Amino acid sequence: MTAVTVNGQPEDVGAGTTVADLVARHRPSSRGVAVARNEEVVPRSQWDTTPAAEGDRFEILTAAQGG
Amino acid sequence: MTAVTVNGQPEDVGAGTTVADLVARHRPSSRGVAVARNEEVVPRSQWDTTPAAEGDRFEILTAAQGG
Amino acid sequence: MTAVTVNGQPEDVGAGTTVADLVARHRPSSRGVAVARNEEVVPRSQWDTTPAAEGDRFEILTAAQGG
Amino acid sequence: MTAVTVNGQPEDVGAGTTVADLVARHRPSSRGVAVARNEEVVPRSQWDTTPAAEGDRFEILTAAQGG
Amino acid sequence: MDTPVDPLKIADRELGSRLVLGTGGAPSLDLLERAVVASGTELVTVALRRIDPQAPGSVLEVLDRLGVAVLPNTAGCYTATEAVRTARLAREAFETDWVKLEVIGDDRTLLPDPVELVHAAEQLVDDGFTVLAYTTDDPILARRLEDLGCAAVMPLGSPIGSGMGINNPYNIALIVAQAAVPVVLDAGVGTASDAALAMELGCDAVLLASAVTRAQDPVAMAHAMRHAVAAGHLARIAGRIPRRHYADASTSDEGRPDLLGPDPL
Amino acid sequence: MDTPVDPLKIADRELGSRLVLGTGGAPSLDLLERAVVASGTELVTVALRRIDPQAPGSVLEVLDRLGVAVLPNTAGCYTATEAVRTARLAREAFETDWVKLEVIGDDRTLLPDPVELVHAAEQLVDDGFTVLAYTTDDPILARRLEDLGCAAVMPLGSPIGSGMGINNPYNIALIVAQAAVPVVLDAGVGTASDAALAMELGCDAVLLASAVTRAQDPVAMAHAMRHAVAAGHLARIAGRIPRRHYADASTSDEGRPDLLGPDPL
Amino acid sequence: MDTPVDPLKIADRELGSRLVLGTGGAPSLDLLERAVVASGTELVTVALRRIDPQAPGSVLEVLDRLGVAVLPNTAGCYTATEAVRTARLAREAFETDWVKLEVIGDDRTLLPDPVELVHAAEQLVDDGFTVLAYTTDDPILARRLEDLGCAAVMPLGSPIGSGMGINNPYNIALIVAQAAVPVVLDAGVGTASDAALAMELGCDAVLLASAVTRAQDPVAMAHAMRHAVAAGHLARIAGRIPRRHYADASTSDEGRPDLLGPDPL
Amino acid sequence: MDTPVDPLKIADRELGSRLVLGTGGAPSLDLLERAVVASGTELVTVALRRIDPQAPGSVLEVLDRLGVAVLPNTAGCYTATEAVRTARLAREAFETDWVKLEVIGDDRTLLPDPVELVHAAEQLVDDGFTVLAYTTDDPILARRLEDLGCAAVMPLGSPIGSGMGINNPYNIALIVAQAAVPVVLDAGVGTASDAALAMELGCDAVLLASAVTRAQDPVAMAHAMRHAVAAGHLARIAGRIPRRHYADASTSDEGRPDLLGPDPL
Repeated sequence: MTAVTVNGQPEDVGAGTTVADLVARHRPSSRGVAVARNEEVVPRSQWDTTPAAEGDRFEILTAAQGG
Repeated sequence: MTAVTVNGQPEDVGAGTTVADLVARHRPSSRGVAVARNEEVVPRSQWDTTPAAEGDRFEILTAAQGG
Repeated sequence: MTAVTVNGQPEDVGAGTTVADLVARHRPSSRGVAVARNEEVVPRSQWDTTPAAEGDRFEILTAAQGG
Repeated sequence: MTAVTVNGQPEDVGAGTTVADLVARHRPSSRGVAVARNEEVVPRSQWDTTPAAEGDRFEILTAAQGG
Repeated sequence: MDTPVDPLKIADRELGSRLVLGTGGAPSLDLLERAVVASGTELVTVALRRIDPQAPGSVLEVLDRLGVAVLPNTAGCYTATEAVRTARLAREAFETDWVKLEVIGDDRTLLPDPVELVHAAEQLVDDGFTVLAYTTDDPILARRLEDLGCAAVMPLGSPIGSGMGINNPYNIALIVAQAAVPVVLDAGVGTASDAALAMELGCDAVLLASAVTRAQDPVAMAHAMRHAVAAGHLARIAGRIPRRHYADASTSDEGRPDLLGPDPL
Repeated sequence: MDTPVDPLKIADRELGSRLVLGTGGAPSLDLLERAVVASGTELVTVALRRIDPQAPGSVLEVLDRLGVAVLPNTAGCYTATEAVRTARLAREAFETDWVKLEVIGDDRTLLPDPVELVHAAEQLVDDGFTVLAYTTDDPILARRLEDLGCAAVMPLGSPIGSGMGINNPYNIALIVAQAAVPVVLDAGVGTASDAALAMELGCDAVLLASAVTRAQDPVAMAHAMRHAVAAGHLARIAGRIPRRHYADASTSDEGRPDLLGPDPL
Repeated sequence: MDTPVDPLKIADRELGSRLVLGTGGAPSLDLLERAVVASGTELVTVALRRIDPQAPGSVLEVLDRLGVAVLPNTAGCYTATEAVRTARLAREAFETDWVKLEVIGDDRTLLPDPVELVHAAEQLVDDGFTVLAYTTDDPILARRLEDLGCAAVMPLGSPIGSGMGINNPYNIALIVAQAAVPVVLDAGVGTASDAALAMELGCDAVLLASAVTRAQDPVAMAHAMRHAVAAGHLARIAGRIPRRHYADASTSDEGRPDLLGPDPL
Repeated sequence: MDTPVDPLKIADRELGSRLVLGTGGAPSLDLLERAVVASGTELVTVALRRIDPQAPGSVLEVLDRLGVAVLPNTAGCYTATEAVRTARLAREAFETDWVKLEVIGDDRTLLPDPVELVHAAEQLVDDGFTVLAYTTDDPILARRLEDLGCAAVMPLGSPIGSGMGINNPYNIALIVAQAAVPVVLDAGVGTASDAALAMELGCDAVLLASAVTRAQDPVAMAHAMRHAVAAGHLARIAGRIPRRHYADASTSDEGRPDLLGPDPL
């Protein structure tokens, strides 16, 4: 298992888990979703090929009401 | 002849001239017109029966642009 | 006895009581005092000669803080 | 002779002329005066020992009314 | 974008527009006509003046054609006597007992004379007129005019034609708070935000002339005023947010990501 | 009463409405949806926050359904670094390179930090973003933001959510006078007349959130703001009358009758 | 720092101070006494009330001791009848024919009733009083009061005790421009800058009570007001700079050094 | 009427007057001298300019004679580089490490450039200067200047020489609320009430030039400003009454006589 942080919470994911997998686990649709890995954006085109590594900090974000 | 004042100007009118005659002389249509004789209103209903007397002051008034 | 009103309160005074007597009864000094009898001012010069009559309404007034 | 600029005006000065000499030439008293040589301040303590070199730009400044 | 606005009721007449337009100052009858249309107004003021044989066309014909109601004024009167006589002549001329009562005290400021105004209002109310009284922004005077039977009180924002807007919004708000008859802000409006502010203060309508007729483009300004009166009226109804001394985030901090990462050691 | 308004152009996008609506503070998605419709806006801001599994529905779905464009903001960022990262994430999430850049310096006033703002704007412009910069009302700062390539400058009227309106109209007018990019009044609007005033000062658009979303009746206030922005814009175009110190009669004295008669002897 | 100020003349009395102090609201006679001294005033208002056997000391003794003149008011009167009777009683009590005439129309705003005020002023002038009339900021009413013989007109800045300052500086300036008798700004002053502004507008004096007596430190505020009235009066006399839309450098560019040097190639 | 005012402390210097006077714009050195005396100031700004052989007398001699301290400014500098060089020259010329730092961004408004200002302030603080920074009314910028070591922050009320007064009192109050160093209102003061207001907002001092030097009577205006600063400072200390929406009688109704008598039957 690989220990990562997702939106500030610790989470264990299987080896080989990609960003795409992570997103799918938290959100049915990926419309309007962005992901940061260790504070840097992961382009949607690289979600499938970017693995989660031990200690990675992920932020999975989407739209909220805002002024 | 009877000497009267109409809208500040002296005017001589024939004997027996009524307010209705005076108005007709100055204005093709009487729509929107009011008449004062010696500072008092002459109701439209009395125009035909109100004669002009020597020295009368007439004001023949109508709408103008105003705020 | 004569029943009068002083500053809104009923008061019985002896026969022959004058405005001067009334004021003296309520106030050690007459400096800055004015008297109304039945809503009209009684000049200071007439205090000694103005008797209190049955039913009279007196206002004995002086300075108060005011803007 | 050495060609310099003083307050934007060309000026020829004798060889060996110092900043102190320059100031004295333009101003009876040095109270309230500052000098820049090629845009950098020349401290008062170095006026006597700082020579004017060919092409130097001097600014000799003092107080003026200002908000 | 047309909004169904609750109608304005003055005396027993309902008006679909809360804008009353004065006709003074329009550069031509054609521009006036187009401005009246653009403004959406249903009530328009006119003055009573000596007939002018040279006059090309008539403001009354324009208003008749557009089907808007006429509100005669007593502009230029300095005394109750003149104003009452003018009102009676206007009633005769325009067959309406409505009058915008205006009794001024000064030819530089055109400010109302409160004493003559009260006298005139008393006589006209007694005489059966529906009196819309042009008045100062004095709340006590406004109440007196209401108490003696005026159908509407029309306090000024600032002097006629000055375009200064509403010099004392506090007094206008006081007048609105106490009035049981409609309050019409009359005079001083210079631009759209002034008209919107009047409505936000709770006025029931706005009367303006120069702001439209003397604008560089009267028709566009008439349009602007139509929007402005609707805007202010809707805002009043909608209930504005309070003024706060500090900020109040419109975007919540809840769920804010950490994009700085751990502090470096 | 719909007015064909000249469209607003920011960068290469034309917008039919000059009102930009923020979504923060709306009591429900349903009210938000109705307010967006009532406002007539074509551009709506959203924030970027951690996904919330409990969230009932999504603001994005609402905006998608209404067909309005999304303008992501960087609300809550205190440094250029955070703001730039947030903007890049927003680009990824919403497939737009437009961003409302917000870098604040204080959590009580939410006022922009001019130094961090400039740094962030430089990086985002370099990175190909279309930057709409939320800024103070400082004309020099606004010009600097324009010079470094921002697509619009968005000076505040007063602090976010304060409802104080435009505290310094003079500065806003200075910004407008010198700007070659659109100027959007952003923050501080409390009610309709504030929005109208912004447009009269020459702003190209108004961005507001709390004034609508936190009004007692957000839908009515959205409607009011739609009218207010149109009113102010039309008034600016129409050319208002000048402010005068004295009155200027809207009713001419020409032809005024003599209703007092001759002086009694 | 004492300035020899041109004296104020009301009726036939010269006053060395342009501040008139009201005594209402002072927390104690001792503080009142110290505030009167600190203010430098030479004219102080008092009300007329029923004698109170419990009263500890007397405001009149304080004023006698300080040698300042007494100006009785008619506070609390709603009708001309009451006000005239009160003035006559005050004349008897204080041996002065000066009176601050106050006839109010409303107990929440304490605003003057213009109609009753005019009636009372007419009677008191006829009766030989020196009438200083507390009035609204209506220029026409102020002129009427002057015309019927009032010795001074005293327009309000805002309601008594409200501390809102001068709600309509324009009207105060109009009153000053036309008045031949002294104009005293009366009511509404909240702090020093309000009093200074009144004098800058051209008022001849300022009358205030609550601003001093209800301040946290009445003596310090009395001192502040003394300075403020002097400041505003001197500024009026000195002739202020005009307001400009753009800057006007106080430091000239003439003789500015070149500290950047030649442009690098 | 001289008031012992708590001294102002900037860096390690105590000043007995809270008025800082600029010398720009005075019509003659004689009037300047008399204005400085009348103002009571102890700190006076000067600029640094090329020596002028034609100049009749010297501003420095005047200030030396009067014994007031000199505060050199960097007026006319557009970049940090120029401002730093000017400050170093001024230190050399006037033997003071105090400097009024001014870096402007625009020759029409003379408004500060926030980015260059911060750069210059950093360098001058590092170089040992006592920096009094002329800045905008931006609270975040003011805090940044304080944080990097400025001895005083000097926000503008409005552009230099404009006489518009304080355009955004709210921002000045925010700056005061957060500052640990003295806040000096600098630029924009037009008349006495502006200076009083600055002090009431909590400023520690006021810096002004044109308001005095370009007044019709500079000496009288200097005197006015002396009073105004004292007035505002005392009023701030005294604790003003709150603003109320309605009146608050300064004369109590307690003991009010009945002067109308019983109702007639």
